Formats: sequence, C-alpha cells, structure tokens
Amino acid sequence: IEGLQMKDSLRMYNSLVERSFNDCVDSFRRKTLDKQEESCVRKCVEKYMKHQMRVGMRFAELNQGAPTSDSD
Amino acid sequence: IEGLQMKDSLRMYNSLVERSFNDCVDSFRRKTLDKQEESCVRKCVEKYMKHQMRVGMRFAELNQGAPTSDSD
Amino acid sequence: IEGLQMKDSLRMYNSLVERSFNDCVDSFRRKTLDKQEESCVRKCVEKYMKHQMRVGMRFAELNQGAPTSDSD
Amino acid sequence: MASGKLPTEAEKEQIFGMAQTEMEYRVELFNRLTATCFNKCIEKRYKESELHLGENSCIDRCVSKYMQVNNLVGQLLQTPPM
Amino acid sequence: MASGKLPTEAEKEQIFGMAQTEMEYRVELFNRLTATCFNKCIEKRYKESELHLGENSCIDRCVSKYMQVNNLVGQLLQTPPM
Amino acid sequence: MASGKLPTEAEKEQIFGMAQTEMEYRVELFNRLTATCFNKCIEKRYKESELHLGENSCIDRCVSKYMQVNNLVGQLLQTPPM
Repeated sequence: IEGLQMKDSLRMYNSLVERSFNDCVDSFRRKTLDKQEESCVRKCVEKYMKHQMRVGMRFAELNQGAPTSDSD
Repeated sequence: IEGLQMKDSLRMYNSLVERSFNDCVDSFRRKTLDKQEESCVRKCVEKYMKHQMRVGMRFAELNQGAPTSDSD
Repeated sequence: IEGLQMKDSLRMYNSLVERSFNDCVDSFRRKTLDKQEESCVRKCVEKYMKHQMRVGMRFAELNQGAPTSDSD
Repeated sequence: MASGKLPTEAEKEQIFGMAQTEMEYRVELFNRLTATCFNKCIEKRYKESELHLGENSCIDRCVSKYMQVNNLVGQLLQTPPM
Repeated sequence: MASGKLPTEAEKEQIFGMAQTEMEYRVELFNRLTATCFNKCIEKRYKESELHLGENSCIDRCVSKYMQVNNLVGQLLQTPPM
Repeated sequence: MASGKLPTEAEKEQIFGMAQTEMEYRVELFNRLTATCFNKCIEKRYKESELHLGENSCIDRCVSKYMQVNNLVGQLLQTPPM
C-alpha cells in the first residue's frame, strides 16, 4: 500500500512537470529557461497544488455525503 | 487474471466518465447537471458501448483471420 | 526487471502505433491503407525512432552531468 | 464467506486484492477528476499563483458535476441498454 | 524448454509471465484502438443513442486500417532503419 | 539500515522495491519527455524520414529545458508555498 502511494505521487509529479512544461515553454531558441518561463512554471505548480487541495476537500465531502456550502 | 480484467474494466469505466464529462459538460454556473447535459451523457455512454461492441467483433474477426463482410 | 522492460517497450510500441495512425490516417472510404498513408506511417516511425535515440543520448548526458555540445 | 467463521488465507488474500483494486479505482477517479477540472476551470496564462474567486467556485461545481456523471455512468452500465 | 521434459516451476512461472504480458499488450491495443476510432468516427454532438450507417462503416474500416498500421509498425521495428 | 550489519530479508525487499519504483519513475519521465519533445519539435507532415537540422537542435534544447522544469518542480514541491 505504501508502495502504491509512492508510485502514485511519482506519477502525479511527472504529469505536473509535463503540464507546466507544455503550458509554459514554447520557444526552443535557447537551452535554458528564461525568467518568464520560470515564473510561469512556478505559478502553474502553485496553482495546481492549490487546485488539487480544493478538489481533495470537495471529493472527501461528497464521499462522506456531507452537505456542501455552495447552493445550487 | 481475474484481477487484471477487473482492473481493466475499472480503467475503461473511468475513461468513459472522463470522456462523457468532457464532451457534455461545459458550463459551471450550477452545481447539478441540467436535463440537456444528462441526456448528452446518456447518449454518449450508449453510443460508446455500442461502438466498443462493434470494435470488439471486428477485432476478433481480424485476429482469427476471418474474412470481413465490408469490401474494400 | 526484465518483465518491466518488456512491458514498457510494448507500451511504447502501442503508443507509436496510435500516434502514426492519428497523424497519417484520416480517410475512411476504404478499408486498406493507400500508398500515401503507408509512406506517411513509415516516415513517422523512422522519425520517431531517430528522435527517441537522440532524446536518449541527451537524457543520459544530463543524468551524468556531462557537458553538452550545444552552447546556450 | 460463511458467517460465524474466520476467513481462510485464500479469502483474506481475495479481500485484500479487492480492497487494493477499489483503492486504485478511487485514486484514478481522483486523478482524472483533478486534471479535468483544472483544464475546465483554471486560466492557463498563470498570471498569479492564487486561485481567484471565479476559479474556486468553478472547481466546486466541477467536482460536484463530475461525481454526478460518475454516478450516472455507473447506473447506465448496470442496466444494459434495451 | 527441452522437449520431452516437463517444465520446471521456474519455467512455468516464466511462461505464465509471458502470457500475462501478451494479454496486457492486447488489452492496451484494444483500448487504444477503441478510443482512437471513437474519436475518428463518432459524432460528438450525441443527438441519438444509435450508431448510424456512416458511423458503422467508418468503425469497420477504422479497425481494419488500425490493425494494418499495427502490423506495419511491427515490421518496421524488426528491420532496423539503416 | 544499521551500519556494519548485513541487511535482513525484509530490508532487502524494501531496497529492491524502492529501486523498482525509482526505475519506473525514470522510465515514465523519459517517455513523457520523448512524447512532449516530439510534439514540440517534429514536423507532422512527415515528408522525410530524416531529422533535419532545426529539428535536431530543437530536440537538444527541449530535453535540456524539460529537465530544468523537472528540477524546478522538484524544488517547489519540497518547499511548501508560504
């Protein structure tokens, strides 16, 4: 089970790298990241982690049948 | 082997949920599905199952080297 | 470990088939590949293998901390 | 499993296998849900590192709708069409 | 495996492992083929729940062409490009 | 593992498990990197079977930048935001 969690978080890690690379890097005229690309990757990762945390909370609520705060 | 089939059908299930969600749900002004979205999901799932069944038949035929009915 | 490599190369194989099919086949008026589609698949596969080899060399260099030939 | 009896080794293994499959299913559901709602709700220009109000409420509704689709598909696959 | 001899435990395990890998390969081939042909052939507006004539013949040809590409790639990977 | 002692069976298994997970991680990194750089750098019309100069240098830079993003994400996930 521990091994499974480890594997899963490594897969999440790899998919986050791919996503931020795809969304932030489009020029291949240099072989190092420029300031703008680096800043974009930072924001992408932070946003993704916050997003994932929020999804996790909602997901847990729905699985426990708890009422949600957002009215329809 | 049984475990593998189980795992595989759960993966298929998850991918069908993702597909029908992506194709049918685009508005996030409410937190429940409206009639149109629900009907779209139903049709998507039914079409997908029929599609999969037909692909399965053709796949089996080709694997057995059986002649196909469709002329070139 | 050997089993893992086998599994991995079969996954690579399947993804290359999917990629070349997606990039090269768009018409479904016949049930056999025409000359142009077949030639496209051949080139796609050859390019992909050469690409993968080059990526592999660069990847290995970076993992060993070796200097790369391309200046920034 | 017969009631009033302790599970045998084989039964224990089967139960453990099912629990693992169930967990893998839930992990995959969560991962697909997370990626899908990120695509649907989050601005890709990444100007800020905070989620703004619109993104937050979009996420809540997206999770809710995704789980509804998940339940609906589950129902549909149990009752074969026609 | 030597002919005329029963397989040892280790050989049995190896054979079983190969059969499992082969099955996983075919399952993945089928899943990718199914998803790809759905993308190429099926109308995404989902007005009906039936497959219409055009979709059905598209599926048949798509499966046939996909398997041809599968075979062609297999041939190409066995003869290394110069 | 205590220094000066041989690893027990359980420790050996754990070490082997970690090595396998590490290898699976690297294989997945390599596969995603390969597919991503193919999408970013290679012409999809497939007129030739050779990689031309522009594609080759794009691949080199793409691999380099991808690994930088990989390292950056690793740093960011170790220092929690705020």
